[in-house]
Amino acid sequence: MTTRGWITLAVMALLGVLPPLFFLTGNPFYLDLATRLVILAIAAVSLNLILGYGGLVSFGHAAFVGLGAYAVGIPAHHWLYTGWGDWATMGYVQLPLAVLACAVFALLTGLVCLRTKGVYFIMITMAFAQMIYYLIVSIEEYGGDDGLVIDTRSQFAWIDLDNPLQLFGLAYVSLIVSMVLVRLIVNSRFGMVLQGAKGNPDRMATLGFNVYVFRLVAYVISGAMAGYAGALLGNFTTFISPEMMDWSRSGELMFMVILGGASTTVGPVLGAVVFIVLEEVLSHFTIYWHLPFGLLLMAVVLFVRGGLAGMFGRKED
Amino acid sequence: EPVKIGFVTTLTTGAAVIGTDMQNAVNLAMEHLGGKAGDTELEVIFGDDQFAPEAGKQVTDKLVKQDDVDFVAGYIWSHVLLASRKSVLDADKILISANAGPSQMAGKLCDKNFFSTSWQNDQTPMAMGEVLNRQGVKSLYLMAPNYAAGKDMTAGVERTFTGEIVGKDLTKWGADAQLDFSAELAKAKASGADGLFVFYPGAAGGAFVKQYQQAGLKETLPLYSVFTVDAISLPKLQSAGFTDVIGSKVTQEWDPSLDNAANKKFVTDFKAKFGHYPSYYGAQSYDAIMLIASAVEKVGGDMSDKDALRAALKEADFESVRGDFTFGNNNLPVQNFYLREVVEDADGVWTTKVVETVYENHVDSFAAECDMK
Amino acid sequence: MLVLKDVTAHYGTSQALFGMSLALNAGSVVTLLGRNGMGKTTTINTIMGIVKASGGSITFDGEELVGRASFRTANLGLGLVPEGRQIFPNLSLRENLVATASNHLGVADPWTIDKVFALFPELETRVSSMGNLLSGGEQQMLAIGRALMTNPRLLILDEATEGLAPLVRRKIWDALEQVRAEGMSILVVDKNLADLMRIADHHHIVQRGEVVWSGTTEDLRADEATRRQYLEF
Amino acid sequence: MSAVLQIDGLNKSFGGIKATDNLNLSVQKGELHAVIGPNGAGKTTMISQLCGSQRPDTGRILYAGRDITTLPPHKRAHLGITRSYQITSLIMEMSVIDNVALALQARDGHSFRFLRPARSLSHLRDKAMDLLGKVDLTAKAEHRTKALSHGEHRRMEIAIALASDAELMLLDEPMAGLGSHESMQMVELLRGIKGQHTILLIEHDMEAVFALADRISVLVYGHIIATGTPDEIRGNEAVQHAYLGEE
Amino acid sequence: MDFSLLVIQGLNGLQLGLLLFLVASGLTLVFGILDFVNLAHGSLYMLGAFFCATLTYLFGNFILALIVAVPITGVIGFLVERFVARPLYARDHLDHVLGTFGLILVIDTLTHLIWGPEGLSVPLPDWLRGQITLWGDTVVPTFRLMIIGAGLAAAAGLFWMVNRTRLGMLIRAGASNRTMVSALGIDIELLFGLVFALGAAMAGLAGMLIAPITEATIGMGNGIIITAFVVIIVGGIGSIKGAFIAALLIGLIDTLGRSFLDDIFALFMSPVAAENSAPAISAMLIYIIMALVLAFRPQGLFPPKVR
Ligand SMILES: Nc1ncnc2c1ncn2[C@@H]1O[C@H](COP(=O)(O)OP(=O)(O)OP(=O)(O)O)[C@@H](O)[C@H]1O
Ligand SMILES: Nc1ncnc2c1ncn2[C@@H]1O[C@H](COP(=O)(O)OP(=O)(O)OP(=O)(O)O)[C@@H](O)[C@H]1O
Ligand SMILES: [Mg+2]
Ligand SMILES: [Mg+2]
Repeated sequence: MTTRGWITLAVMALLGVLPPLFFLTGNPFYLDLATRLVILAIAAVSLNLILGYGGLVSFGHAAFVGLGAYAVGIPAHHWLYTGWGDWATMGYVQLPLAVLACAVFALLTGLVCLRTKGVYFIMITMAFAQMIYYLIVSIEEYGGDDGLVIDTRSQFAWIDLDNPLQLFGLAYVSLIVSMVLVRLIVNSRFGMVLQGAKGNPDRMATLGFNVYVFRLVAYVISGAMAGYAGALLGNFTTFISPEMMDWSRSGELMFMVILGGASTTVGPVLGAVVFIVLEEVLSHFTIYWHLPFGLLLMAVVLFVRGGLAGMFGRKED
Repeated sequence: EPVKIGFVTTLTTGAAVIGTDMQNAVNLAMEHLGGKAGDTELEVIFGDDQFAPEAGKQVTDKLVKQDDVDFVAGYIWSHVLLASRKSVLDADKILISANAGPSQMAGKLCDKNFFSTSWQNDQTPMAMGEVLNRQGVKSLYLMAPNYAAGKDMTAGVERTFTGEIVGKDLTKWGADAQLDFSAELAKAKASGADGLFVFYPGAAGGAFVKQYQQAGLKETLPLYSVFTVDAISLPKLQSAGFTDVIGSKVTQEWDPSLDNAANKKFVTDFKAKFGHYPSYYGAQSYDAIMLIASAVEKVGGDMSDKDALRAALKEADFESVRGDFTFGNNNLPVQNFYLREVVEDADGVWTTKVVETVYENHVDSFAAECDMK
Repeated sequence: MLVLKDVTAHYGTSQALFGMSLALNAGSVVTLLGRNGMGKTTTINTIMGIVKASGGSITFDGEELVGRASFRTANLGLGLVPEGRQIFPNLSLRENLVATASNHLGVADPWTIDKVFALFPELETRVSSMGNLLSGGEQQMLAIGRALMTNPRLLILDEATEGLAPLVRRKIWDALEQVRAEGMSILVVDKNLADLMRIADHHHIVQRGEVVWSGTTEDLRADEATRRQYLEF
Repeated sequence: MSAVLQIDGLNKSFGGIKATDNLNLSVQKGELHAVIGPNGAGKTTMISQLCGSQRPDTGRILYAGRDITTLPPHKRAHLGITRSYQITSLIMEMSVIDNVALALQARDGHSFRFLRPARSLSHLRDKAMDLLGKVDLTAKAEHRTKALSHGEHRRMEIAIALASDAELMLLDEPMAGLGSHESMQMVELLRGIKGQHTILLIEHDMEAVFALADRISVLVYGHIIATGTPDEIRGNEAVQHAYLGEE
Repeated sequence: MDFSLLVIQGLNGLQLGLLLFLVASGLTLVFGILDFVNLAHGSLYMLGAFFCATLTYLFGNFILALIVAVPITGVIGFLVERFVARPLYARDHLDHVLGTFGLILVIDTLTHLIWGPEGLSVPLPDWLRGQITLWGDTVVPTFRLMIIGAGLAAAAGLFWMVNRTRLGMLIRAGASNRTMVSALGIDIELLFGLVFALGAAMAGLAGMLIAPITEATIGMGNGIIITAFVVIIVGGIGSIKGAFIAALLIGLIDTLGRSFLDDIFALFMSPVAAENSAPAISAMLIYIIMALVLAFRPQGLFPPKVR
């Protein structure tokens, strides 16, 4: 196995074992931290599909995460306040709803966004995210800017999300599934076209591929996965607000991917780990932790090519 | 084994100016207490919410789960408080708001473990509406940021103001909040209203007042504000010479000029230590610590008996800087609201002084929705 | 005046120059000959510092050029007329001439716009046209004029008459002869052997990144085998 | 013989430059038709319009009797048109064999397959290896494309053109950047596939052109000034004048 | 509709547009010519405001402070180019984004450490504090007229510089072909440093002009940078003309949207619905415009001829 493969295994093993250990040894906060990390890693993995492999730099990915969270929060809200039935709190309803809503949103915005290239694409994805942001802010029913408290987590027969260990377990398994899924996709025939289109869209078109459609499909898959991550995040925080969709959140997801190493399997996870652990550790020492954090980001960009995963072996994993 | 208090406020971003004021007041309170409540040692751990609900919730989680605090106090912003609420209450810890007063938490979401040393959002603007009626203002133009507290504030003044509302602007808020109000001020002027009511907390307040003066509206469109002109914006306005703010009227439950022993000590020592007047944010934070200390002392430092602790808190048996008050059924203060005016003090420093009492022992409008007795 | 010794150059990992050596004397016209992709342009770009030499030495009047920033090389008195003309498309003809004009060597009688127009009268009528709207021939004349406006001592032309109609080609050659008569040294690459033999003194044949044959015009005229081997179809 | 490709009055200008200027050309089925002409004459622009990456301003392109003037590139590829690029245009980050396999996959028509690893599809892999053998690149199959030399890139272009097995191959200067030995090889390669495909060849290497072409058209300033057999073109005075040289 | 209100709002829109132009012009120069995405451009805007505020207290004169602070921000821009931007030119845009995001965090925190969290107000001289009467009771704040004047002057200066001077020619030439500019004897690195410094100075100037209206606060640049990006995207990256037109367009639409949208909505919906939807729509307005422009012109309104 390659170095990169070992690293991937090691990271995933540590991520699976350490947090429950923390919990069992009386440090529940670190389990929470890990749950958040793992959920954001799923979002980063989904972003990597289009950003890393597809070359489509979406600056609005947090919108999908936010929408996914609202797909959990809104039915729960109606269940509590306007007497919707118990079905509204069912995970079997909420999670597919999150995925579906995001897929539809991705499809509609993708149709327009994918007409543009490069920085124009970056900005138009951000524009749509901002529109959703302000839309949610303006809906007073769902808390507007104040956000929405989720009183009841998604209900499942076989798992209790109110139990932090079980919630972590679900997130962790989801992360592994999403990594495997993305890996399968990028190595499939579809994925080859997607990657080819990143490298040379003109050539792909003359070979006979309708690049636009392939990109659109990838965009929808990625959005739907991010929506799923959002649904988990809503369940984790039990509080959702438009803030989750702010462009700076999209930026953070992007940074996780680039920091860890775009178009690698482990990169986004590594990026999420480093991002969140650094944030936690540095902010422990000083409220001015942005200073060392910013310096570190700059150092990584200036001195390490291809992100952290780039330090271990070449691009092909 | 000291009793631990987590104190969540904003220590970074531009809004840190408020957080710093609160932090200073908390430290002063601890100094006045000698770090002790009776024989029990108190320890305060500060947490930074970074002006964002998610970060606020995270730091609250950490205080509750990692530092295992007994109380979590602070919270400037409604949305941060709402986000963090569940983390504290689910762990059966005591939550005390030193500023934010969202209507939900006064009403439907009230909780036996939640107390406030501030107010419910609507109360202060309601008092202002009352003032406007008394001053014979017939028509009013409203401006506030477009977020929940902003809407609460305009709703509050509309609830009591009996004249005509001739226009209302809710401006963009959030990370890239609108701070240039030229268009809205022009509209307000053109509306021909008798007065202008605004709510712009933090840095936006200073920005608003400046533009109000630059537009030369003092004579034609008198300013009535809540949470906009305060001890945080006044020093900056004074240093930049925005004299039009002198004489402007605001309502509040507290004022540095309130005549009671606790307040005198607080204001004098605060000024001596930090070189400027405390703000109501500071006063409320000071009270929050004093409230906690009083309760801890009553139960003799025993944090295990929550019922006794809650009962002790509910008595509000301490010397509040706003004077005596009681807790309502929803654990929010039942207290007076005053009309204050911006004046220059004997040393030439701009501050506020009480003009009259608008409400006595006012109960907020959401207390009825709370099913605690 | 210009001496290249064992110059090597790479594009990424692939080597393009394999020990290129040649010399050019002041006041002479020297050519680089060879088929497509043999390294003529690379040689020129290496001299100019556009491509970094990975080994060897290049001196111009005793000054080492290897490792020198491109603009510093130019300011020593090397004027480049590049492959593909590379006119600034968003600048007018006049601006193209003026933008980079300089007289670093303090030449007593420097090139001016008027002198360029005297050399290429057809440019004068298009003085305010944008660079991208000029015809190929006008672009090439402009590229030469632009280089002259930097008052070089050595004029380097890559593909001097590429894709030009015969008439225009003739004008370019005439102009070069005129410039040369004023004492300019010239290094030129072109595909038209006949024209080159008429104007140049010395020739270097480049094959796979090195000089495989050097000699005067007479030598080349005499050596049919070499011509056939390296230069003809 | 019938015209498989028919170009009628094609015009395309960039700003003030008329890159193609009322261009007419017809290519017969199965022939190897060379287009020569000075640099900037508009040859590449013509190819770009034929494969659909540029839209003509006016004019009409008929392929097998069908008007394809406004068809997007991928649809033209489905109809059996492929091109090679003058300036190498490969997917630099992918391996050599992946580049070729993608071309095969395009013809295969099953690209919305999300789970099965593409690299385990042996029919694509074997065919790709086969083609790389033809251009002498077997040893480099797993290398990253970026790491190959210019000449090797040129050969990859040909392998890809062959992979798409198109009826009409538009080859833009396949010899450019090849050494003389490689040029010979390329001539042999093209001679081998000649007749199986219709080929429109653009080339500055006259030796190759005269050795391979069935017919030659000369493109100058955006339009064709002459079309004919190699011998006719060699003898044509206008062509001598405009392109081949005065002697 | 009230005519004098319309005029006032037009002037307000113009003023906002010009401020946006000052920020966006630097951004579009750096992006279009250096091909460098500088997220930290907003931080230079913020630094401009803080320097100007500090110097105003030091000199007791706003105008003098302005004159000194503009070159200071230019120098800072020059340093940022040398130590952060230059090593990243050869990398792709994502690395630019990550690196300059790090820079934002660093500058914001340093600002907090140096100036404290409270921000700084900027006192204006008396002659700029008042209002000017246009006619009747139609008055505008003097300082806002000054912003319009300064903005127009800066825009004119920039147009003149880019289109009429040799430096401008070199900048345009460098945008299309930096290798050639260098091969013709121009120190392209210095030129790029100057372009960056110029962009920084323009952003700084915008910060200085807005500070007396709002104040110098930490993070003030992070809000405007997004709007500035919207401007240059709508205008077409690299086009000064595009940035100018898009900035005025967005300034006007934003201001007029804030002023009249609720009235317009009230024509066809209930007043309450109008009151609730108008602020949301007007906050979204610039993004809607950008999405519309890009949907029909994927390269912005004025895509530059080169690149
Ligand atoms: N940018 C580049 N990257 C990689 N290889 C290059 C690059 N430019 C040129 N080469 C290679 O370097 C070798 C020399 O090229 P060069 O351009 O110097 O040839 P030339 O003699 O000028 O040819 P021509 O007559 O076509 O202009 C060629 O094999 C070419 O493929
Ligand atoms: N995208 C473009 N924008 C502007 N002008 C262009 C563009 N593409 C080509 N041209 C111009 O159109 C003309 C024809 O170019 P084209 O590349 O088709 O020539 P060519 O015959 O292929 O030349 P070569 O033999 O050098 O390959 C040239 O003058 C060129 O500068
Ligand atoms: Mg060449
Ligand atoms: Mg061509």
